[in-house]
Amino acid sequence: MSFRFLFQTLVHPRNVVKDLGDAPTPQHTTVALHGSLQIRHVDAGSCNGCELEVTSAFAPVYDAERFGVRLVASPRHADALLVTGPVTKNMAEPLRKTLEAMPEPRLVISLGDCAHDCGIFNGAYGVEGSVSDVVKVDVHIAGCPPRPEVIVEALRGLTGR
Amino acid sequence: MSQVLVAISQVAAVCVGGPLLLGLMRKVRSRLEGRVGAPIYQPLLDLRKLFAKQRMRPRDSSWVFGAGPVVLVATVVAVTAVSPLATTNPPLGQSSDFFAVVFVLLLGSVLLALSALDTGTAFGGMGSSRSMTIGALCEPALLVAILAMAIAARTSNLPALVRVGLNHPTVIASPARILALASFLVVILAESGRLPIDNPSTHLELTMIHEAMVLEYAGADLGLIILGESMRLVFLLGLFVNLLVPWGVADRPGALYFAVGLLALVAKVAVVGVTIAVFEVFTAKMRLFRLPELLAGGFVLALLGAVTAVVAR
Amino acid sequence: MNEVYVVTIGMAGLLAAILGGALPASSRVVAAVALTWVSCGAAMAAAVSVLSSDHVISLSTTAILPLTGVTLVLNQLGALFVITISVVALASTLYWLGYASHGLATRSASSAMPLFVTSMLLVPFAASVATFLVLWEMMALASLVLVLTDQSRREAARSAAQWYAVMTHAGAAAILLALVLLSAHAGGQTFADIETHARHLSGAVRGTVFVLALLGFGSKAGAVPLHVWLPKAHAEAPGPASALMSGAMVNLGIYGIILVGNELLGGGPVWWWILISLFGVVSAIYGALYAATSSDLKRLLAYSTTDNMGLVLIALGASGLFAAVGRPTTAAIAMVAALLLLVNHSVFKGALFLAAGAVQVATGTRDLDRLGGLMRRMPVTGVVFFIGALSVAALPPFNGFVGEWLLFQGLLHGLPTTNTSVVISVAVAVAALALTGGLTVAAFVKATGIGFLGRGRSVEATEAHEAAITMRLGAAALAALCVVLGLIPMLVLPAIERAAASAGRVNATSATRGWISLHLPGLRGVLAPSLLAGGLAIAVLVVIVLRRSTHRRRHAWPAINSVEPWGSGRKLQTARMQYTATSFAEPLQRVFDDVIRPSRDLDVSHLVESRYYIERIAYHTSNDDVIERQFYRPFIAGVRWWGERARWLQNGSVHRYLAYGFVALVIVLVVVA
Amino acid sequence: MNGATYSSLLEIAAGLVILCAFVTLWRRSLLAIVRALAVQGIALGVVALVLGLHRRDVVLIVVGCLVVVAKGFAIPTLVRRVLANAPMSRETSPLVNVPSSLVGAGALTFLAYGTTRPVVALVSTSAGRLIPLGVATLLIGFFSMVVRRKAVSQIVGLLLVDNGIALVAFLATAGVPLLVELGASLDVLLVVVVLRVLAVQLWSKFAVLDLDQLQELHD
Repeated sequence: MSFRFLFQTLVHPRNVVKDLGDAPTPQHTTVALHGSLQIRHVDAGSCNGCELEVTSAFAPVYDAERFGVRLVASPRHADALLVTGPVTKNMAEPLRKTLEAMPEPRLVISLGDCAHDCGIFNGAYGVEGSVSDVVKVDVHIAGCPPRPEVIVEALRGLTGR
Repeated sequence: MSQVLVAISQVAAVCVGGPLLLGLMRKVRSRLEGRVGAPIYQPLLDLRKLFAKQRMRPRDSSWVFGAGPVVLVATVVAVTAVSPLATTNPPLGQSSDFFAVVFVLLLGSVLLALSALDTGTAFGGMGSSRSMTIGALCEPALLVAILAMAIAARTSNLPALVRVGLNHPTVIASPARILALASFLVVILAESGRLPIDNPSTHLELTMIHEAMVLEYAGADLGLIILGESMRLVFLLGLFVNLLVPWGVADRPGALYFAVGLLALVAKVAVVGVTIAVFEVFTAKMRLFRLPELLAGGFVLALLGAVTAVVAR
Repeated sequence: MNEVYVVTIGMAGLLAAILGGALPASSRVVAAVALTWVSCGAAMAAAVSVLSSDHVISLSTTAILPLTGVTLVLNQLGALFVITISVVALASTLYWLGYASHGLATRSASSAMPLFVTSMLLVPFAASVATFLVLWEMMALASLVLVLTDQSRREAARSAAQWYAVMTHAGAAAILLALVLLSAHAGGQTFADIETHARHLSGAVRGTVFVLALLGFGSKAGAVPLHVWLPKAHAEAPGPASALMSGAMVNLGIYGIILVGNELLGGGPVWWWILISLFGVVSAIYGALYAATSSDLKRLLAYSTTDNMGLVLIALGASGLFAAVGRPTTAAIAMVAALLLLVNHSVFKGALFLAAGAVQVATGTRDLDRLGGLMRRMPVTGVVFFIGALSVAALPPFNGFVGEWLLFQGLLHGLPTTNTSVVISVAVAVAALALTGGLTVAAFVKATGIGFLGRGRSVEATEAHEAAITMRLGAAALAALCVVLGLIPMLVLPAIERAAASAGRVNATSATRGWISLHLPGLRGVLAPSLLAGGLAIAVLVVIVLRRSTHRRRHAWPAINSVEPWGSGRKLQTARMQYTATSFAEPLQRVFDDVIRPSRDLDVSHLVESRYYIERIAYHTSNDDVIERQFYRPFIAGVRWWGERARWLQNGSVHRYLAYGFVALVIVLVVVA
Repeated sequence: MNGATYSSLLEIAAGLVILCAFVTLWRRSLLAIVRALAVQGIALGVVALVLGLHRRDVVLIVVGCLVVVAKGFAIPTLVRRVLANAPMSRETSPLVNVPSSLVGAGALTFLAYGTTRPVVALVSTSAGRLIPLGVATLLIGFFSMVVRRKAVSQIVGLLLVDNGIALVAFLATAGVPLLVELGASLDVLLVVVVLRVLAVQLWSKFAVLDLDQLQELHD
């Protein structure tokens, strides 16, 4: 590793999708987030397709962190609960508990088509229902799985940046 | 009156500078990872939001849980007010003693460790146990490092320690001071939970040290903890740079000198912060049970410093 | 006036002991406590009058002890110890009023307690070898009775008492030997005689006396490796008795060392002080290490006593070293630091042991792994323990900090000397001090956090009730003193300086100066504990107001929400999932594995059908005292083996006994001839 | 070069020598240990150079340059060659664990300080006060030979001893005669070469470089 490389990366980040457009108009105005959004992610029974895209949204190319969004380790630290997948029977209670563990004001974001209507898992024996059957959903991000741009777009709608 | 202003502006600078340093270090890290990264002022936005949120406490906790964050911030504020950060003539400078400062900061850490135990969760206890273990092993290095510097300067008074460096640059270049400061830096990294001792951005509870202690805090309490920790980092780094390169610090009264001192402090701390951040990108976290090696190394560095301080006299 | 003080102390104490033994159960404790208070009051009055003036109280009579008589003199050093002891005794006996109903209202206990207090109060008065030894022995026996109080309920108490009895008598024998040797060579048994003659004795005699006294008194003070009795006896003694033992009796061990080393022998060569420092270093580290890894609340406190006495010994040794190499200023500071550490230790350790006693009464256990959540169940006791813990961890603004700061200053300013052995031993002392500090903090975070915070780990802990009002008052008084002495150490510093001056033959009366901030004249070092605390208090207030102001009234949610702790969403979360004291100490224990050498047993039993399935895992770990295990136990085993061998000598035959007598007579005759 | 600069340069260089000795105990990676050794060699040379410049002693300056070349570059390169053959270049399990050996080394430093006091009193120059650091380096070298298992660590220990002796020699006298120093360095060089040959032999025969395992040859 040369110092030239170090300097270059410090000044000009590469690989980044630079232009994601202007900040969209805030979708959710009830909560004053002031450009900062901490997310607790719960996988309620997803096929992991959505997880890949979420990871991608926070990875170097899309870098959601530059808009003030961060994934955190505890629901206590979170403003929003990001739920993926249909809610399986075993995850319904932990999902409720996670929401209860979050301080007000709090949001629930469901991500992916499964979270909305259970997708292909609809009616499967281990599935309790969609996310909105278990907790009240504020924002939904559609797609199977949603593209990282869409995820970033939706999160920017929340932070307002 | 001017002394009160000095205290207030030092506290204000550290109060704003702490989150900004955190943002700066995160920015450097993101850039080196090939990301744009959040703006440097992002931690300030986070704090503003956190302070507007609801606080939460575990059902079986006692008053200690609520006291932890408050005491943590208060201890840093108290020592910041009286320490030679921007000027060598802070309020109560006479009684701004290095040992006292360290023990006051320790009070904050202890309260935080106690409040982590007060949550009644496994993670809180784990974080508390680990951080106390590290703290117990840091303490010898820290105290002996202070002693090494104090022997050379014939006092443990902080402003005097900084002033000695200004007036006699050879003191700074002496092995005693250099070794002691190296040991001090190891302790700073360990106490503020940076790599390679602790990973501040981990999500895996079992690898956590400091983060595990604050898992239970929400809202304003969490804000206070983040603020307090970052202020402590800035305070300790500020002390470190003033002991290493005191130039720029205001050595005589006057608002202009003070302003220059403040600017110099900001610049110096920023440089050290960026260096640490760059270092962190290229370092992996150490195993918990390899830490004694690192801290014993720090202790021995400090001890060597003390020996050379005595030898050189 | 002198007689009045002394007679009041003695008579009130004696009467208290008699009434405690004679009165019916309903009134004996109250009578004993009241009279003990009279005794303490008189002692304090005497001590204050000595400390506030320059003359000493002296009294001698031949009426009590046959042949030798009784000589009592109270100088400034003794007065400091008397005050400290009476403060602890006042609080402990007040506490006893409430504690008595928990098995401490027996005739023997009610009689032994006043006797114990009175003899401790009188030991610093003793000014002749005979008087000293008699009072010393009285103190030991009375405390032994108190340790034995619980023996019917607990086997451990009996074993602790055995250890205590043996060790304290071995110690007493060493002291006896030292003092008798001294008086024989000095040609007089009053301390005044000894003092005038002792400096002309040969170095060998002085050295022998010093080492014997150091061993004897060191064992009382719990210096490693003579400490083995201390964690047993202090842990097994009932609450107020262990507070008195740890808060007051160990002080007298240090008093003895100062008495012989500094007063009677008038100081000595460098190696004496290096020896003391060495004792101190080993005790401090060893005690702190075991305190940090122990999971028995009172055993932890007892080890911490060993640790603190180690610090005092380090300070004493440093003072002697500095005096020996001609640095009177730092010598004085180190001496003041030693006495300040001692006084502070009495106060906070008294408070801690009283709180621990209350916990034991409320829950029936001292095992930290079964406690938890007591801060909510026993708020006063919890706060007392909290304050005591922060004090012993030397955190400002509590009293432990000032003593450690003074000691650091003394070492720092004394370190650069040309005498190599001094430099090395002081540097080692500093390293030990630093290591001890960190370990002590860990130990007391564990004790407070596991014992009082979080959730109760057993039914007893979750259903504990706050202690009786007198118990709370007694403990809280000492805790309050911790805060006061932490904020304004100048309240006691003048007295300590006078005592140090009388003890160390150093000009300590101006070692520190100042009212709000503590100056060290001649050296650059200032500490302003009250300003520090004031600043801290202001900062706390500001932060609290800020935190409160963040909640807007328009918010639809409450400012603070009390919820179930976050357990990663798992359904079942019990108090047993919390960290225990053992798990808390595990990392430290692993780091110091080579020193502590804990024994671990892992027993895995597999299912009969398949080795891949485990039926039961049993894990057992214990960290009993390594010195006891490695040195004392083999020694005892050896003695026992010889004992077995010697049994054939004694088979009950009268003829054989007569034969022994005859053989002995013949041998004597041969030798004489 | 004025007095203050001289003595602080000297202090730093001597401090670096002992610091490197500690680093050899601290690090496990043999490569890092050898790197520390190289730095130590350079620091030792700098000590000689500073002394030489201060006393305007040409011989000492020459010696300093030679030391830098030999101990800073030549010997470490040779040792590194030994390492190139060994895939597991880490001191995995020293006989005494790392924290304890660090503390032990600290104690040895104190011991060195204590025992050299009379010598220091005899020399009474500002250079003479640093003699304990040289003795400490020597002791640490011995210590590391005792507690370390790998053959390379043993070489390193030997070199530490040699550096310690050289440091003491530089500081205590007006400088060792050139010949003596060269002779000593050559000795060490020879040892290194022999050990290297031995190590290569060992490696090709048994595929281990762990001295403890040589005991098995005994049977």
